[in-house]
Amino acid sequence: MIDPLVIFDLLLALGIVALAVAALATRESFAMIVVFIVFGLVSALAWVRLSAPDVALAEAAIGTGVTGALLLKTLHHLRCATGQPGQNATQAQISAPPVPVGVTLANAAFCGLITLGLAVAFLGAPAAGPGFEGLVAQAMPQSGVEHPVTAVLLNFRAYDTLMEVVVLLAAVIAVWQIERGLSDAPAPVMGEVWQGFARLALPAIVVVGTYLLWVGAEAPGGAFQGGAVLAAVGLLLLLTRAYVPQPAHRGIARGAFVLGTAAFALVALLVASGGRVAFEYPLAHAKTLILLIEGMVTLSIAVTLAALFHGREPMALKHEGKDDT
Amino acid sequence: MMDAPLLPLFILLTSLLAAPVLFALPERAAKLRTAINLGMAALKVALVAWLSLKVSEGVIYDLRFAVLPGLEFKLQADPLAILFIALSAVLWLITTVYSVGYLEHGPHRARFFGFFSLCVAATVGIAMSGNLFTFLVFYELLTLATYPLVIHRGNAEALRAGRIYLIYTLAGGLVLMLGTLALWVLAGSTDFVAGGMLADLAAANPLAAQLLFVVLIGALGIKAALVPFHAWLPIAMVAPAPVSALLHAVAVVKAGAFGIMRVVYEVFGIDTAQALGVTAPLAALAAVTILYGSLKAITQDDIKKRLAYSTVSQVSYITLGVALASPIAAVGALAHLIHQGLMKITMFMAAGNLAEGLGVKRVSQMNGVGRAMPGTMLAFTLAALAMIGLPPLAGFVSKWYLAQGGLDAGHGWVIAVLLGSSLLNAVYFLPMLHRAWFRDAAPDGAGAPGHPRIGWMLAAPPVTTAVLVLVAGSFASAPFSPLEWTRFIVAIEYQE
Amino acid sequence: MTPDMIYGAAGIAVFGIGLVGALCAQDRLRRVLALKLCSVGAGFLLLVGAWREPPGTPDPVPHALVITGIVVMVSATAVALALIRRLHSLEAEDER
Amino acid sequence: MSVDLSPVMLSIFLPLFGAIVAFMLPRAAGAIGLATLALTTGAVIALARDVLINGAAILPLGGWGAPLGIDLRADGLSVAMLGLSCAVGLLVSLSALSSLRGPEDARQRQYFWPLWLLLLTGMNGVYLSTDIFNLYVMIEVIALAAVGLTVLSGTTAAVRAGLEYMYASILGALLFLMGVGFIYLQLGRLDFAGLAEAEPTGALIAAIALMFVGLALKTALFPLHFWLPAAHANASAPASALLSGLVVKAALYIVLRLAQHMPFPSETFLTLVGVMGAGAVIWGSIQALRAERLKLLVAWSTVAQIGLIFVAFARAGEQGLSESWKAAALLILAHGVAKAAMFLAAGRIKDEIGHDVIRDLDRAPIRPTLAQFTFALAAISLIGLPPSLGFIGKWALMEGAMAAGYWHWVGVTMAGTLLSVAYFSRVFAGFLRFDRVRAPVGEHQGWALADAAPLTLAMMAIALGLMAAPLLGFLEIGYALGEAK
Amino acid sequence: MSFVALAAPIALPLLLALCLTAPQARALIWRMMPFAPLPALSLALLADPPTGAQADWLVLGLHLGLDEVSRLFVIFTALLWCAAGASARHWLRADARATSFGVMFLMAQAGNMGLLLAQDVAGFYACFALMSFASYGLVLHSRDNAAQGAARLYIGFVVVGELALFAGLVLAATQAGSLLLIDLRGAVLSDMAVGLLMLGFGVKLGIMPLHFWLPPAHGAAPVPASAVLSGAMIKAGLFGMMAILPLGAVAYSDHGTVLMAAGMVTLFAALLIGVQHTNPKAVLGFSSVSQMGIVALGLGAGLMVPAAWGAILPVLVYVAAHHALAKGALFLGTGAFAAQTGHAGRLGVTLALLLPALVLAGVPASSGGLGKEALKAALANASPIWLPWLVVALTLSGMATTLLMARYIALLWLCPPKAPAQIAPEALLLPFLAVAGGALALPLLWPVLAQELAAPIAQAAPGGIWPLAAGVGLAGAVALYAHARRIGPALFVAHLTAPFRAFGARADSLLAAKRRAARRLGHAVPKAVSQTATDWRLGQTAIAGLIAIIVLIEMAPTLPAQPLPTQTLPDPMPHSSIHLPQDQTLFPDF
Repeated sequence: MIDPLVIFDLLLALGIVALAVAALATRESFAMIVVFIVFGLVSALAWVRLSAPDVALAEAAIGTGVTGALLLKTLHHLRCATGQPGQNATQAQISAPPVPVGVTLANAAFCGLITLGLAVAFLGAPAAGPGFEGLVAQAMPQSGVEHPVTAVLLNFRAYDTLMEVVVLLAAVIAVWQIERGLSDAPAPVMGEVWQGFARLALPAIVVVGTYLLWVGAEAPGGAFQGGAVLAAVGLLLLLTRAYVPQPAHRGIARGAFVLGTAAFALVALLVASGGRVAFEYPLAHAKTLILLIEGMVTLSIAVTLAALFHGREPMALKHEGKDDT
Repeated sequence: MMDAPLLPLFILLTSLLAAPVLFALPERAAKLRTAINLGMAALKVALVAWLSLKVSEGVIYDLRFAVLPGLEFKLQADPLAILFIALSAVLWLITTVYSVGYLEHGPHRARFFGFFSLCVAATVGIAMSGNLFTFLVFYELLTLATYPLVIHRGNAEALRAGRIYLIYTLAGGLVLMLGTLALWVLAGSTDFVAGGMLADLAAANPLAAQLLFVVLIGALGIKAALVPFHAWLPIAMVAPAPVSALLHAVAVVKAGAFGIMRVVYEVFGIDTAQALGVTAPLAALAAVTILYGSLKAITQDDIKKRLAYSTVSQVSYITLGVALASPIAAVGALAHLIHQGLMKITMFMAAGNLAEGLGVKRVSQMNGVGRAMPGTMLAFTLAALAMIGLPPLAGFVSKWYLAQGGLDAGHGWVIAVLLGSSLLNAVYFLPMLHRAWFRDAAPDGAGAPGHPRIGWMLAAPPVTTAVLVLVAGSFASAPFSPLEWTRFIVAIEYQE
Repeated sequence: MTPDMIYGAAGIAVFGIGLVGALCAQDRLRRVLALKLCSVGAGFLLLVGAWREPPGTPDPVPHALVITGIVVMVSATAVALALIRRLHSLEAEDER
Repeated sequence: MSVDLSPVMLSIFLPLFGAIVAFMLPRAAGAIGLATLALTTGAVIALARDVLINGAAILPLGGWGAPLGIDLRADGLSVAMLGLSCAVGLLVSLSALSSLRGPEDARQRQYFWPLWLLLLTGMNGVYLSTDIFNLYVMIEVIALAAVGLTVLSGTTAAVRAGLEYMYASILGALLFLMGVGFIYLQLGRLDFAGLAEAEPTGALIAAIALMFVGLALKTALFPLHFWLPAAHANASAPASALLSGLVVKAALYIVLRLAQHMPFPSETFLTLVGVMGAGAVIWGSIQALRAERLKLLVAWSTVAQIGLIFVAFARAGEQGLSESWKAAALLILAHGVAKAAMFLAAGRIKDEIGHDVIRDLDRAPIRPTLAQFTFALAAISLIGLPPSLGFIGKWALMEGAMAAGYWHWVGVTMAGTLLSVAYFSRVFAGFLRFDRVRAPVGEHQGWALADAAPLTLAMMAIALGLMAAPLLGFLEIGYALGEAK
Repeated sequence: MSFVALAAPIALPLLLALCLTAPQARALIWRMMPFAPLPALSLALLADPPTGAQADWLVLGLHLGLDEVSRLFVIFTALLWCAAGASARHWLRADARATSFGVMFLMAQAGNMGLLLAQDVAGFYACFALMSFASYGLVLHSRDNAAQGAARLYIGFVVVGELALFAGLVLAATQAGSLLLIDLRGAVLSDMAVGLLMLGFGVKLGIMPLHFWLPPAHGAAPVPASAVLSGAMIKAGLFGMMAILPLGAVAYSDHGTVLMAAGMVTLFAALLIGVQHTNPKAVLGFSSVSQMGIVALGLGAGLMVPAAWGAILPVLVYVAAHHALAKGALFLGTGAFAAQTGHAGRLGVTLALLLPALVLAGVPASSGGLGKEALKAALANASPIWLPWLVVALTLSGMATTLLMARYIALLWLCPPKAPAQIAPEALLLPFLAVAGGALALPLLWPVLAQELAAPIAQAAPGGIWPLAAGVGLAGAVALYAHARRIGPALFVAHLTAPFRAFGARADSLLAAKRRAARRLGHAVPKAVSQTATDWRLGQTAIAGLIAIIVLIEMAPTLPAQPLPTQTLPDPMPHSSIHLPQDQTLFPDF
């Protein structure tokens, strides 16, 4: 008597592994990215099976959607810059001597060994062993929110989340710093690449948005998911050139980038009074503060993700020559 | 007179603090630099005089602070330290005068005098080190401070010499560090204690103690230029004359010899060392070095190289005296520490004068230089005769005590070694004197007696030290003479 | 056979595959992608650890961690891709 | 309502706010950055005083307390590391102010400060953290900021090296994350205190392996050092100083911390660590001997020195671990200060002479004397000559190894020392040779305020050796490795 | 013991000498020459002393006999004659005057044997005279100027010596009232008698100032003759004194003093004179003189302090044997050296010659060294005034002998002695090596041969090396000095340092080559390794490899203890169960 769900799980797991192999084995870069996006969505599905809808949502929206968009954008850039659209530009770039097969095999063998060892370790670990659920359940009443994941993210381990937002901030600063003064790749119109992306990504966004709404009904939202959906809107705006970043907007952009971090950090610091330590929201205001933070962070995330997609800092064209040095 | 417990520190600081100031002075501020140099050197001599007076009265100076738990940085002023400090302070003053004259128009003077000061600070530190750890610190500082001096000329040859110097001495320093560490781990202390402190270890684990001795003496032997670690010394003579003078007379080789003294007397203790059976091989090694250095010196035509090999030979007298494990020999060894410094510095400064004034750098060019530079050559002659060991010069006194000590210790062969060495000294010094005084200069050769242009700052120092050579020998038994002070020290070390 | 075991194994397999890709791939984009696979594998592991047999509710903390991980990974990916784009342009310039 | 600003929080949040403000106001970035550093240093000093008086300080963020919440903890080692990052950071910042002064550096200036302040946030966060997942997030902050700094100069070589660094960083972090997953799987909690109670099961072993290799990759332990030399050599001088002096230390610090709390691995594993360290010492030195450019030489010397720190870690085996970490910590501090000084000095030399090809250093008619002197001082500490802190570190290393009878580590250390003499003396020869210059040499032309910061750092590296005893005493505050085991 | 057996040693050589005059028998006789001493040898080895026989019918009543001392003398003398005979056979093969040499040689041999065996005054004197005068022919053999001069000198001294001896014997016999030597030894002789005897025997011994004849004669005689002259015949003087003087019975302190002083002078004067000679054999002769000085010291002490004679006697016998063998070997070796035609042969012989030379110089534990030490010990019983000087003198004589030997070896090469034409180079080697071997083995053989007389030797200290070393050093210094004088000091110094310089240069170039190679390797290997690591991306492999290795290292010890707990129920951790709410503690069952 095998549970049909187990069969489903098995098939899904096999599919995930197969897709992972396929993503790396596909020679053509575009196909590789497409396979990866499929892989990401299927993984998200698997995570739903593991009772982690929030995570699945985040993975689908950010891990797959935004990442896929970033990859495709980069691929487009690489192909345009070499002036040979249609060619497998990224591979043409590699001029390093080939690695001997033996070394590759050794890598694979080691990785196989590691996987085996990890599998053994995994099986040896206590299944469904100890965890935080008890502690979380005890602390939930004081958290100010109802949804446990949100409580963890924005209260119990809010420091992690703050630093996560800092990572995003660091990323966008780094990206602006890295991609300087480049003449933009030929207008990112909805060429074949983008059409491909749109075909796959748009339905995903729709699915994700719907699910987010569903989750939102149950708990006071997920900042990251929400941010990602908003970011998707931003992406489409950028892609369709409905919005073209201007140098003049940089200040606003900077403000938007730091908004979440600054608000989060300020709140975290300022609550530390009267015997409370940092991040210790007064119970009465906990919900308000968390909502405030979430809102700010959502906005920041949306803008940041869109900026990460866009890449370079918007610059006045006349400056470009100078900055390039 | 007021009592100043920090006196040793002040003595150290006179040169240690002078260094950064000298570095910072602009190249053209020659007068100010000279003033600082001479002022500090004179101040140091005065402080050392005061210190030695105090120490002879029985005042004990002991400054320390912990660097690591239990491991102390320790300065002390015992009579042995005073001996070495006095040597370096007096000779620093004289050499500073000489250097100022020597480098009057040379480049990089700020750097030169800065490192020169550091070098003396390191020497003084070595003298006053109260334990092997502190000794190690200053020993390495000495290496670092002398390296820029050795390569001061900045040409390919100097750099090559500098590299060899650095390799030898830093390797020696590293081995010394190993030995110090091993001492620290094995004995739990690195202190210099009169009479030694390793008796227990030697009894419990003689092999370890012997190995430790070999490591420590090997490390110090590199600076003391014991064969077979002597190769750097003749190469390092590419340095400017005052540097060579300082290196050979006070700083580097003496630091090695002084270290051997400290290790044998105050780490192991002479009785322990004898019980371990390590002194006789050391004495044999020293004897070999004495003869080898002299033999090599005979074949050198370059004056400074000949002097350098002579140093290899002469410094080992000190080691020999230490290793003979006889109080009389120890007196000879300690006295030679001073006497050799005086003699060798005279000769190097004289050689520098020959090179500066006449362009004479080789023995074969020395014909007739005695008439061209009588003062310098007179000083040189005096020092050379002292090296050979003629009474009443300084070299005679130390050789006499060494020979007696050899007999006292039951090592009759020491006399043969000393006689052989004296003979060889004569073989390589007398021809130089012969050429200088009894031959006519070649009319167009490098040694042609033109008008040597050397100022008093070059001429006076060698004469001064030569006079000291004479005085130290003639008044060897007067109070406060090196010899008398030496007896004072030996009485402590041998705990008589 | 419970979902946690199945997906745990799958996650470790994905991690291993990603590791092979990250070590062997020479194509820059592919390396980024392989690293992303590794992070998905790590996510699987945490989620499996959080999973409880129904009707138990899963541990929310690892969920939060994985969400954080996803965001961190997308940031890192964005930077890496920006570097790839920049390097590509620079190399193209150098060739010219 | 008065806000309770604990110095623990401030030392993380001040740089964070500084970064935000500096990013918002690019024109004033330098001033903001310097002010932030000064304030942060002040906070760290206050914290140090606090720790010195009251012992280790614990701050349960959000009031939850571990394991549910995240605790910040400041003990001797953490504060020493904080002090390192602030002191070195302050001086590097000073140096950066003067070296990034020109109009052509406007862009670098604009981004240097936010990235650097974020980097400081991440590092300080690492030093105060007690939660392994939090450590993961922190090392990602560090990684992104560090990569941003690496490619700041914008050259092809720098970007290529930065990309390689990025790959290594991400992979290292992911390995660490996977390790975190296994720890959660086994223990169900992520705080250090939980680790201490653990038994070495399969999952924990996997976690140790993954986390250690991840960290080794980030700290560039041989043979995982492949990304480091290019990254550090091609970055601009202040960035190199920060990367080499501070960034690699963060991962090293985590190794020390894990060693404190984990049921630590077997003797064999420690030997492996030592062997890797020895490999780094030898190979790094050999490559430094071969290096053609000054900064590359310095970068390779970092590889060697990192290896030495791991040798110190492994010097006395499992039994000696409760003492070995101190030797490692001393070496970390010594290397942090001295290497920063050295990179800044190398940058100054390159600026003055116009290149940093070692064999042509002696052809330059201009000799930046002070920078060269700084370089030499830093080299003294790195070689381990007395009385520098590097010497004390090596002394502690060899002492422990000897006492435990592990003479091979003594041999490795001595070999490493000799090799470091060999490769640094290549550079000195270039400084001190003059017969290949036709024009008259201007020795003192190198005077510049820009030399002040590196010189101060180098002097610190030397002088700290004299303060080793109190430093060691401070390190021990609250670090109860022996009790944890 | 039959008289025949005792007389045969004398008779056989005489008979052979007679036969040699017959041309038909010459070849055979020459072949038998080495065997002529065999009767003496076999007698000495087989007889059990003391033994004797008498023929009253001969002369004044001939007493022949063998006591312990004379037995030992006979042994080494006979050995030496054997070797000399073998050597002479080759040496004189093509010599025109071979027959006359042979006759003289055999007659001298007969005399020598006879005087050792004779136990009465007349017999002794006759044999002594026979030996001395027959030797004249040997010395004169080559007839060249040197030989003529030497022979003249020799015969002059022989004559004086014989006269003195005769007078002395007469006086002694008178005072003793017996013709038997044994009685003379016990009698109280007048100073005059003793003085005359001393003179007579002193000539033979070559004690200064009676030595003038000795070196020229030894130099002029053919090699085999020199060997016996120096090895065997001069010992006759010693034997004579021992046999006749009342040593150990009566004190003659004046005579003793004179003899000792003469010995002392001889010891060193011979050296000083000897080193000036350029004929290697003459140098050997002076060496003999010097050695006889030692013997004279012993005799003098015996004369002065009769009580000490008991200790001195065996030592003197031993010293005589030692000198006979060593010096005989050296002379024979000189011949062997001269006979060598090739460089290698000469070198070989020189090396072989070093052995007896060193033995003579007194290498510790060799016969020379032992003899000297034994003598020192024996003299300790003699005059306390003289003792320190004696010890110093003996010690220094080692040094002096070393010097002489060095001179001798040097002269061998500088002024090589001449050998007769047509001599086979290897012919003379056997006798030389045999005697040299005897000299070397003497300390081992002596206890067997001498029995109780060997005791002082067996108890002697081995002796110090340093006189020898000092001698070698001095010799080296002198040689160096001479060499330096010859080629000029500058060149000399250059020569001295040349090997070091050459070695240094070679070592330098070798080192430089190695260093260059090492440097090339040092450049190439890291470069290649580094390139390979980069190209193959080995760093990436290392990541995986390290994880795998660490997992293996750490898991290896735990695996056997923990079989894979795949299907087991997980162990609920204590702290997890504490925090878990009750409704969630549902663990899956498989």
